[in-house]
Amino acid sequence: MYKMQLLVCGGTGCQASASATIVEKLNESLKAHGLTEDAQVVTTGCFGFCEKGPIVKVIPDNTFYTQVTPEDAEEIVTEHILKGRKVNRLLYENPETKEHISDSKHMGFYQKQMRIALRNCGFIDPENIDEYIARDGYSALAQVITELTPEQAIDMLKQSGLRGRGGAGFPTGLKWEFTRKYTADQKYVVCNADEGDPGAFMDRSILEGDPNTVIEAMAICGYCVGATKGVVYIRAEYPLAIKRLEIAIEQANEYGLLGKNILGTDFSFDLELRYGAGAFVCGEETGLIASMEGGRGEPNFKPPFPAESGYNKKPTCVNNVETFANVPVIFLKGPEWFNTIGTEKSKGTKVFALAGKINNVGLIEVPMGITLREIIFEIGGGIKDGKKFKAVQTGGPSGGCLTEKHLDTPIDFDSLLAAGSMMGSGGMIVMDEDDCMVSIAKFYLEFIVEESCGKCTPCRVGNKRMLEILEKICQGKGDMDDLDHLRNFAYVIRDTALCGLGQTSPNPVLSTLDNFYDEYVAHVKDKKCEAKQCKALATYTIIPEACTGCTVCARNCPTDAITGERRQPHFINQDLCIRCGVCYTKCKFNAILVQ
Amino acid sequence: MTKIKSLDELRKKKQQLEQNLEIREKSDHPESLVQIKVAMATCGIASGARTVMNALVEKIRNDKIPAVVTQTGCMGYCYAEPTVEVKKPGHDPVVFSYVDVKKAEEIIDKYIKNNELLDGILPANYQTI
Amino acid sequence: METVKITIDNKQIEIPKGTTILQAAKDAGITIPTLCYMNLPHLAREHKPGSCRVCVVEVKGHKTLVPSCVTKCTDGMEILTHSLRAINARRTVVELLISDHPKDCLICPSSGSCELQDLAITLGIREITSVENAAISTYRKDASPSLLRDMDKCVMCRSCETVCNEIQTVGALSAIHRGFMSVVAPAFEQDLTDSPCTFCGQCVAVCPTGALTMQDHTFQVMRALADEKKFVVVQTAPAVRAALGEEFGYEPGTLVTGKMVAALRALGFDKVLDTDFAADLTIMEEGTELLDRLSRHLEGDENVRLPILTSCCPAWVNFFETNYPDMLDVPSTARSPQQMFGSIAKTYLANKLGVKKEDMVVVSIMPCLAKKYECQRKEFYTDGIPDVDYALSTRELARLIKYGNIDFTSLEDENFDRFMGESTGAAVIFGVTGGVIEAATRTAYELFTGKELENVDFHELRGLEGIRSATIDFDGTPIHIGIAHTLGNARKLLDGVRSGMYNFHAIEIMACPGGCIGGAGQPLHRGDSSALEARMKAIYQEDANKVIRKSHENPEIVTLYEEFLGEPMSEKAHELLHTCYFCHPRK
Amino acid sequence: MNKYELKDSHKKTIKEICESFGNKHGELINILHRTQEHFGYLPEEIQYEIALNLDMPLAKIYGVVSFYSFFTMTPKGKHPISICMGTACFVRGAEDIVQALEEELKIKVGQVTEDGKFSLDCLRCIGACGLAPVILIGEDVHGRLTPDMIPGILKKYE
Repeated sequence: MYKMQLLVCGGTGCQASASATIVEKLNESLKAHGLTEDAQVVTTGCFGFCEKGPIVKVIPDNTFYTQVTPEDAEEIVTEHILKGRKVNRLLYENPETKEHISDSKHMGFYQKQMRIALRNCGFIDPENIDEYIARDGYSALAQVITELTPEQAIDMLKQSGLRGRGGAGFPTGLKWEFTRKYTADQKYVVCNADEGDPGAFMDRSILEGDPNTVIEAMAICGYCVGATKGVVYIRAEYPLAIKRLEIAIEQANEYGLLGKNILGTDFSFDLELRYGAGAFVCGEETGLIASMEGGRGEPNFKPPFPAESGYNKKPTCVNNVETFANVPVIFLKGPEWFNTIGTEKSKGTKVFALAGKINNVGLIEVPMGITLREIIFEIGGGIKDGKKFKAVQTGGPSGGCLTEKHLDTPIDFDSLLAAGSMMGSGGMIVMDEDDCMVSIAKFYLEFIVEESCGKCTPCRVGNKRMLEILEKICQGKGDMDDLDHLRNFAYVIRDTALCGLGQTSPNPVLSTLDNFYDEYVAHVKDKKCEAKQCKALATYTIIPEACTGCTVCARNCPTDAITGERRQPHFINQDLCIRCGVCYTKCKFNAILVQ
Repeated sequence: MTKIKSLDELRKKKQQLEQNLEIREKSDHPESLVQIKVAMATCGIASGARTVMNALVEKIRNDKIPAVVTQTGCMGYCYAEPTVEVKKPGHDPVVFSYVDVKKAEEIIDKYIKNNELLDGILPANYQTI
Repeated sequence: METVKITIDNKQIEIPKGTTILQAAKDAGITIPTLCYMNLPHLAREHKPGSCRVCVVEVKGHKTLVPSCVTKCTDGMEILTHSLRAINARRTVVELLISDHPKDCLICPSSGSCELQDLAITLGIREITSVENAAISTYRKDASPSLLRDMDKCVMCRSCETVCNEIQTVGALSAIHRGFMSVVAPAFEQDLTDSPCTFCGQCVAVCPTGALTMQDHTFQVMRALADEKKFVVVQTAPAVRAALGEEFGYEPGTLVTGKMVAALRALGFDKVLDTDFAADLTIMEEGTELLDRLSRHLEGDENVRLPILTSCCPAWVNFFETNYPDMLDVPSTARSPQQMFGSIAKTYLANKLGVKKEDMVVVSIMPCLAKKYECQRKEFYTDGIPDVDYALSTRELARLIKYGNIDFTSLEDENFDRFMGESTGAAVIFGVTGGVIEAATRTAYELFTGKELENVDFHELRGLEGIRSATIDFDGTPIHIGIAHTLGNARKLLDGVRSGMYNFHAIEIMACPGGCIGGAGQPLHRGDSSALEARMKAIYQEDANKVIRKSHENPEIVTLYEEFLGEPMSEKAHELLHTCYFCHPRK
Repeated sequence: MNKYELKDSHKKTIKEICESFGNKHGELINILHRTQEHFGYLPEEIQYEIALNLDMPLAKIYGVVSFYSFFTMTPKGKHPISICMGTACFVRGAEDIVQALEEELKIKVGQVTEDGKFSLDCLRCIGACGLAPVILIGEDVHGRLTPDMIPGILKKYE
């Protein structure tokens, strides 16, 4: 019986910062001090607060250590475990009051959060099904298959108001009902874990931190829709999530929570894994199914929807990881409970991957209806380095950039859509005054062009043409007609692309055109990039007072645009300058001015 | 691992397994629990605080007391070690001195369960955070 | 039948449930332009990836436009096919396609028969919105003996991929790469020659643009004609005469044999002869081989392999060399009529006419693109000289006639030259699926039974069904015959034979839908199956019109054996009229 | 005759991999994953061998290989470097890191150094956004990078 436990974050972010070594060192130290009977080290899933990782949490006094290094392990053991003294320097420091905060509950990052999908992440050992069972794991499945008919269960889900967390927010209960409606000798439940938005990692964290909840939910789904087979389609780039999922499936099989006649009922359910291979478009359900069948992951026209004809042309119910993670709780606590959380049309919580120019980068789960301001300034701790907030991009390549004026909009599926963005899978990238919105739009288009499957004309060619126009604008060669062309292409792509990803692909351009039109005009008319991101639009000049005449810039200039006598202020010939920025990086005296 | 064959078996399994997670569950909402702190600095350990703590943890589990046992640094009552601080929800903390295994059990039976005070209470002279 | 009511361009119509918007519009007399959509009713295959987005229309209540080729009408649907929104989208989509397309229409082989060009005209596109030096996706060019691939012109309709994989099951082509660079190509963008391509050319027949075209040999033929030292002989395949007229505005199924001969003569060919003659010769050899194997089989010879497979179709020969290397001894060793013609022309005929073999040029007019490849196979060279020099397609002949400023429609009918211009009805039907085996049956029956065949029309062997079988009574001996057209059906049949599911004595296989009448060198019918049916009818009509309808009764054939070859399957015949097959498995 | 020649032992490995997935066409992507794991990359001759085993067109296999960015037909360096190009990394300066790596290694993204030590690729978010910008060298994650840190990091792998 352990009196204390040390929870060490084993998410990808923290593992990258040697959390495995920390576990090792903690164990060594406990052993050295004869404390192995008293304290236990547990590797858990992601705590979410990736900015301050690696995280070590000491239980039962709830001490939250941040940015722990392997060298700190000994001190944590000798001071905290042995002597009961908290290691102050490892505690989180409130950026404003500079106070050390020991309990994560009192940290701004966690205060506004509400964890449903992430309820077990950072709390249990994801490689041990027992810990999941101890937290009421598989009780929902047991209850559903022994006490409810599939119809009753689907009704409960419908009442809860749960909507798909993968992008468009389709009501999950309805989706299950559709799949149930079709009769077939075989049906499938598919978990979409091909998280592809750049800057989104919530599904990965759930699978790494609480794989059993997804397994349980898939089995519930299987019972409800009449499927006996489930497939998790997961990115091959997520080795840790794959490993933990494999362990969880094996353990669930051993306990008979998967497999034949689960808990002595007639219900049987098997689960297998399929690996993605690096194609964003496989996040679209028909593309995902094409890929599962071993082919090119090209989306197909709907209808027929997967609910009617999906994997192997059989009725297939596809939900994403986060959606599934909500399901067991809904059955445990009841749809009414779930209904009380969130807004009128968007119930429950949403996980966001908060990243970009923000102080507290990490994974957060908040009730629907929270405002962007609360997320960015309270949970996120505001903009990094005291800079000015400029925009926040939600929904990844399918979403848009929102501005200051949207900060107080309560976030839910519909309000984000109305604001010209979308929930998407939950990436949330914060940008500051140094970010050029034209470049951001270009960044997303580059991604789309790279990831377009090439099946339909508008996405294949249209996005390429839009990207070329944006490149031209960033080169300072754009004209006002280009802005009209951009808009027309964007509207036509939205109107005619084959799949959901294609139809939403112009959103980053459209939303920046809407919200940052002046910035586009500045690029086109004044040939200026306020954020100084577009190198071709910058002018480099030498500040005569600061120049020492060391000649380093002149020697490194690739076009011999810089002239000047030794020990005399130099001069840049703007006609020859190609704006490569070499002089700026080479100058040791800050004498190059970029405008 | 053996198969779980029914809902009942799952429930039983859960009860068995719960204990291991108990301290984590409790630490999640400590304000509603009795908080017992054992002073575990060098002097405390030297005078047997570790045995006392073990006894407390054991008894709390056996008697299913909604309490959490944590260790803390030196409370400053070095003369009276081992010392144990008990804070019941809604009460001021009380510090017991010269706690041994027997006294530890009494603290639980008398103070925590029945609100009876025991000998050897030290005046609480500071506020803990 | 369940119906739904819809409103399309303000017209209310009632249509069967499950009808697509495109079909409903067609029924209502509204044309919606399409590009990637391809209907092949004769193959019961509708290719509709719904990917080009040219056919998008506005449907009330829909967030986006919908592709009319794949969207089914639902009750109460209100559709606007030509709203400003739909027209703008359609124009923009076509503009985008053209922006990623070479602009060399003036000299493109598909100019005038290009669907993208037609769309640009229909939609009145005058300008392409794109930046200066906008990228055009470019790919490795490939020139095989039969086909040219210039995938810069690919619009990703992927009809060729469907035909190559699903209809023909050849599997030479697949969509590769992704996004802007995606294209249809063989593995690793290798040459078709290194791929399992059979050169059937059906991909060319369905390509809407100039991405997949045929090798053009018209210029070489014109040069040969202009060379006074050359003696240029031309042979025309049976299926050509039933389709050539379409290139000059005749209805499909119009027989233009006489005009064709006249045109060829006007073009300056020294002898205008008939591949049909060689078809009769083929029956003599192949029929004898069939009888030989059959009799040995009936006598209980274990070593004889049956069924015997026809070998006239060069794409089919390629197909089994690639896919059935274990069955190379099954097909007949008889060469195809084109090659039999070539070898007889450059030996017997050259000798007879007193023309030096080196000076003789044999040109064939074929409904086929694989024939271009066939005549370049090394086995069909004698002393470094090809037996057949150039194989032109029906379409190329039509162009040649146009280049020569010959008014085809006003030509008087003329007859083939002799020798090698006489043919029978049995030879004519080589042009349709089932024809070769019917022709062989007519001769084999008489040779086998020694009785005269009264009724030469074997209707049980005719038709357009993909796989057919029939049992012919050879005077008490039942002969089981299998027929397949398209290589996909050939594969099914062959797999069935290999697994022992089928038990045939003889099998005829043609690679193209409908047989040679549907060859890739024929006038393009763009999925209009009525054209195929009409051509088929014409072929059987020509057969019925012939006085002699059995190959062995062709007087020229009789003479050829008497004067030159001796017996069918004689040593001489073997040298000139038979071949062997090579194993080259490819994936 | 055949332009694709493979060692018998390699042929056997591929055969075993294909068989372990029941030679099913639907398992192609899993088969390619396993094969690439084993050989490091998927050159023409390996794809050909898979085509033979599965009895499916080589063009289709190449169509799949060329569709997914995870599959590669060229061998990677001894230390494959992947630069995360997720949005979080992008806004925190991933482009400068790419430039620094390209300059330092004298290769472009998608290439391998002459001595075969390093190869350079971009990939989508690896989910270590808290450490942005991030690169992966082999299995090691290096985060919170600035361009001037690159030479020092590379030195560790020399």
